[in-house]
Amino acid sequence: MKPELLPVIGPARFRSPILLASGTCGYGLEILEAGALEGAGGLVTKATTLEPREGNRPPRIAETEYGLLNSIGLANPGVEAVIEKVLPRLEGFPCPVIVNVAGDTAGEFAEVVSRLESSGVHCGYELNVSCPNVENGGMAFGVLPRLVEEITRLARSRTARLLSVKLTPNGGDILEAAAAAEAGGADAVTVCNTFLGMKIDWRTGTAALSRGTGGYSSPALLPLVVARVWQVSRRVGIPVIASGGAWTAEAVLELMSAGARAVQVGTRVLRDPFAPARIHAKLLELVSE
Amino acid sequence: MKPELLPVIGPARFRSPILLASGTCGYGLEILEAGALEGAGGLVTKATTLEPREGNRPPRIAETEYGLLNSIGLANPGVEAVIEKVLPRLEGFPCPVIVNVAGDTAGEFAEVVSRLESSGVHCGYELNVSCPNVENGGMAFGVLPRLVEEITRLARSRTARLLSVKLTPNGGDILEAAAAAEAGGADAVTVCNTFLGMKIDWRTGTAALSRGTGGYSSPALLPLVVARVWQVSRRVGIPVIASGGAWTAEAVLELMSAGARAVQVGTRVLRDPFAPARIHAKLLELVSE
Amino acid sequence: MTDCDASVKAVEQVGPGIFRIVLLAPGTARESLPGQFLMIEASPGPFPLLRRPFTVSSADRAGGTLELLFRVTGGGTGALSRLSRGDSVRVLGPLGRGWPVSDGRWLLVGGGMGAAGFPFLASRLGPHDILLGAGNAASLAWTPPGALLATEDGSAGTKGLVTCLLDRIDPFSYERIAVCGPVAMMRAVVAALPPGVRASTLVSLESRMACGWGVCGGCAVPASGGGFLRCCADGPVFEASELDWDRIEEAAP
Amino acid sequence: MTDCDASVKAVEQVGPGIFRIVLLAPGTARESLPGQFLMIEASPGPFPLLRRPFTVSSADRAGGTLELLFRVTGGGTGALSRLSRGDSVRVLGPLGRGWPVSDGRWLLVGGGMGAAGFPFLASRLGPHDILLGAGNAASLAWTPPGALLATEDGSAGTKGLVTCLLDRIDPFSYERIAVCGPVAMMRAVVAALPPGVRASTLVSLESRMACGWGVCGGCAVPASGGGFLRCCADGPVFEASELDWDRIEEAAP
Ligand SMILES: Cc1cc2nc3c(=O)[nH]c(=O)nc-3n(C[C@H](O)[C@H](O)[C@H](O)COP(=O)(O)OP(=O)(O)OC[C@H]3O[C@@H](n4cnc5c(N)ncnc54)[C@H](O)[C@@H]3O)c2cc1C
Ligand SMILES: Cc1cc2nc3c(=O)[nH]c(=O)nc-3n(C[C@H](O)[C@H](O)[C@H](O)COP(=O)(O)OP(=O)(O)OC[C@H]3O[C@@H](n4cnc5c(N)ncnc54)[C@H](O)[C@@H]3O)c2cc1C
Ligand SMILES: Cc1cc2nc3c(=O)[nH]c(=O)nc-3n(C[C@H](O)[C@H](O)[C@H](O)COP(=O)(O)O)c2cc1C
Ligand SMILES: Cc1cc2nc3c(=O)[nH]c(=O)nc-3n(C[C@H](O)[C@H](O)[C@H](O)COP(=O)(O)O)c2cc1C
Ligand code: FES
Ligand code: FES
Repeated sequence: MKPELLPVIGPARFRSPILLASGTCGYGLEILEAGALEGAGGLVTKATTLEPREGNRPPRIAETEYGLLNSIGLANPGVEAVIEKVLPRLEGFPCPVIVNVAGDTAGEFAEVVSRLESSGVHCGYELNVSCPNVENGGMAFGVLPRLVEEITRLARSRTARLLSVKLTPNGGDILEAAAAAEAGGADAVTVCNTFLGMKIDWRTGTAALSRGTGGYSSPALLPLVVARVWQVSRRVGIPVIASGGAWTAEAVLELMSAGARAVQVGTRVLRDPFAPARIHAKLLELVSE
Repeated sequence: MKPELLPVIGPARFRSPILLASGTCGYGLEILEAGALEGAGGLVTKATTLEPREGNRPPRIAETEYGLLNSIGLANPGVEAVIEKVLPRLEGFPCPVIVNVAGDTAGEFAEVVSRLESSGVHCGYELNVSCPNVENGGMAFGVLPRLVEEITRLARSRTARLLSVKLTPNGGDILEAAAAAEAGGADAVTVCNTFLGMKIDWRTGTAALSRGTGGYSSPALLPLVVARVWQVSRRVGIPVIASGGAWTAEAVLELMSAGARAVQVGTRVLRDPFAPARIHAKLLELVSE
Repeated sequence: MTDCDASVKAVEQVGPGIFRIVLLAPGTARESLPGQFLMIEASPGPFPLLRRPFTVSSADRAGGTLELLFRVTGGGTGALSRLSRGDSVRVLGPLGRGWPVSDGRWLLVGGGMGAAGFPFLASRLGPHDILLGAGNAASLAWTPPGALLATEDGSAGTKGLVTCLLDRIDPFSYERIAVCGPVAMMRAVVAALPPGVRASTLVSLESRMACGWGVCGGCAVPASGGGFLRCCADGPVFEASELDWDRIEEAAP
Repeated sequence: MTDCDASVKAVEQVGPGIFRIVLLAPGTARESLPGQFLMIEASPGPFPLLRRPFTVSSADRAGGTLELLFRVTGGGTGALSRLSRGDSVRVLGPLGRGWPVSDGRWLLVGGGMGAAGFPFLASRLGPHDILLGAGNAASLAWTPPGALLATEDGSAGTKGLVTCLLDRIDPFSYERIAVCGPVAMMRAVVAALPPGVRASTLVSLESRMACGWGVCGGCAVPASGGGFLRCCADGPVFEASELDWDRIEEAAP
């Protein structure tokens, strides 16, 4: 396999197939300041909602023996603050920026997209219909193809920029959801968000996270994501962006050979902000062998 | 938490909360011969179908960095051979035996149960509506609550023995499926079967398993199963049997504190047939601390 | 923020389950300020998945070394305690907002491992007094001359909690009061201080951290005005008044 | 089938990437028969998840030791090659159906690491001849006196594949012909033998194994009558005629 190293997805072109996953690189400011954007083809921001959100009560993260549970709960300053205070600071950002968008209703997704159109800084949107860590919306949307299509269609009507829909592996039929996103006019689907998980202290019976369950990520989940990317990319005609379990250059290549046009790296970057450069260098080495 | 160490599920009583999972202990003959049943509260046989099945083409297993993919495909000698040749050899088995049952139609499940009633050796049935490795039936059933209920109801009408329905984590709503099993008259639900997974060699683009995808198991999946056991046990009134990710006594206790009445150990037993005794001893030590 | 391969110069046990590790990391040593912390990779393999946060206990700019004091509480700290001279570990840092070092008189109040960062802070301060508490004498990982001590079992200094030492100082005589230790201890100290003094009180918090560099929102601590602050990037040193003490819970698992 | 903690007596490199390991495991050594195999835990941690299968290369009942010959091809064999004297590994076995040792004359045909089990088999046989093939001289892990050799590069014995040595023996002079090596090699050997001889030909197969003790169905190999046999429990030694050679593929990943 000769993977495409400068992927084009919808109207967007990326510097490499490695994208920084939503929620694991904030809005890019810290990683820019650290000079850690080498190797990153693009960046997906933290979820942005219409109103500011505080996020969930702590504890929001819990480490397990082989992975990480998070329950951040879409904490973000709200779309207006993002437009006024954040995006202007990303002017001239070294790689394309995709804004991850969440909402409680289809209308809210569209409204956030609509308002963000006033900024010229970002290249597109990732609709997060799959957050496992909120009461309303979130992954409840992602499991209903009809709703996925509606959310996508409404958002599509507001923008010509890259539009990807981030799907959930936690219920429903991810193939139907992907087809619905395609029908709604998405340029791509992101496969997938974190897996619903939980940690309990058996001695006390208490959950490690404040909300009980959270989103689980781990390099050990790679085979689950490979399977879903493979199935979805055979089902829909639009490109698939993989997200989940990509810890190494080999994992990125495996996800690409499963059908992904680009691969997001999330949890790995939390541990090692300079990982994108290392993974990218290794990837170039492997494909030129 | 003080876990119940001699669990009763429906009409069956187990010697310990640790059950050997279907497909990872055959029909119990090898493990009996090895004298490795100490600590095991009960045993679930390999899936049994109406007709003999060859199973899938090799390769049927593929190891990944952090787990195991399998695609056995319900290979079994068929219900008649099980009744005539296998079950008689299990007479006086040191722990209760549950027969795992699979089929292509609701009627087939019931027919297998019906025929097995002629044997007095086993204590009950686990309806496998969740196998990720077959074309028809399998997990396609498990995602449709209406079908889960029908399969359960039909099987229920043929037996008064323990009836558990083994659910899939790979699509649909596992809570709805559990509720459907309860409505159909199940004594318990087993949460859950393996997760759909895949391994691809990126250099050649070929899948490691003959059918492409398979069922993935790994101790790293424990948090996913804890979450599902926790949710399901809050949704239904019947006991939950956990299956997945139980590698250690601590994992068994975590699954019990999430709500499981008993916990199956699968992949761990493949690697270490004497694991049940070790896990059970450690479990007793931990709970008596 | 830099990420470097630090070479282990020494690991030694200094108390019950308490270790001191010395790392050669010249760039990080040069940049570090008192109260800042490092994210250390406990093992080169993928598990444990996250790095572990540790306060800089002292930094020798000239020698290029950093010292950490830590207690073994699980797998990550256990792995660090088993390192030996010549091994290398990845170190991300320095991270966070440290103590706002100033010339006036400071009071340092430490409980248990909470005192781990005080040697560094004290070395950069002018006049200061120190109150330290721990379970017993052996668990006082740092006992500088002149410090007032309290132990729960009375094996060193006054028998009791560190709060009982507050009677022995004049809280109004300090420009800043720096408190670090378990949440319950910090809450008790803050509550015991007269309202006028609370304004100048600083605390250093711990919270479960995934990234340590401000991007994940995992380390949220409740702010007094409602909402949350990030322990890693807005802290770990906070004005006591920035925090909502009723909603702060122990971060340790 | 027993599971024991075997103590490593020696690990030595005997060829390019080829190692010999000696394990002290008296019970297992006593029970093992030629052609049987062991499932070895490559690492005490959970990963790699599965044990690794290895043919018993020789068993010393009196000394209680077992020998394995293996080539490093990945993480599991790599970990084994890094063990040293005094380490311990878990060993499950002996497993499977071995060679039906008998008194008549045998021919042993081995390719590459396929010869790993032949020292043990040869030690229990009466009269026998041996044909061995490998890529080059160094990769012939076992070269007993009298064996006919073939190497692809000609660095030892005849230049070519092991099949070219078949001309030099009389296939009708053996009670049994035992073949072990890569599937392509075994297929070629079986095909090259006259039909009458095939009936007495045995092969030892490799297949990916999860359990190794007959319960998972993971190691299925195609049977000549249709359907599958379990490599671990019905084999790994099979009559060549039991297998459907057209459907057998290389087990190695
Ligand atoms: C800013 C900061 C500075 C710290 N400085 C020191 C120090 O100088 N000396 C010292 O001994 N300890 C310090 N700690 C606590 C130290 O990080 C934990 O003891 C360590 O992470 C435990 O890891 P473990 O694998 O041994 O324990 P485990 O209990 O196995 O860890 C499980 C998970 O919980 C997290 N965790 C456990 N305890 C804590 C804790 N107290 N705070 C935050 N996360 C925790 C771990 O990071 C890990 O993700 C500091 C914590 C923070 C946030
Ligand atoms: C019955 C039997 C006897 C064997 N005897 C020997 C022997 O004496 N000497 C020797 O060098 N090798 C022998 N092998 C092959 C040996 O088991 C593999 O080389 C080893 O499992 C590779 O593990 P790894 O982690 O190094 O490689 P990896 O490639 O990382 O292994 C990945 C997965 O594939 C499996 N696998 C890889 N290669 C093989 C293979 N050839 N056969 C079966 N599974 C494989 C592994 O077990 C593992 O599950 C035997 C195999 C079988 C089935
Ligand atoms: C701490 C954390 C926060 C996350 N926040 C978001 C988010 O706001 N929006 C979103 O779509 N995904 C979010 N995710 C999911 C990641 O973008 C990514 O899809 C997931 O972690 C799987 O990739 P990984 O295995 O590389 O981490 C978050 C993940 C983590 C670990
Ligand atoms: C090799 C293999 C074969 C399996 N076969 C079956 C089966 O026939 N029927 C079934 O219901 N589950 C089957 N399973 C699933 C297990 O019973 C169990 O639910 C799963 O492996 C999760 O548990 P674990 O993590 O402890 O392995 C199989 C699993 C493995 C690994
Ligand atoms: S730990 Fe990630 S923001 Fe603080
Ligand atoms: S490897 Fe499990 S049956 Fe052969």
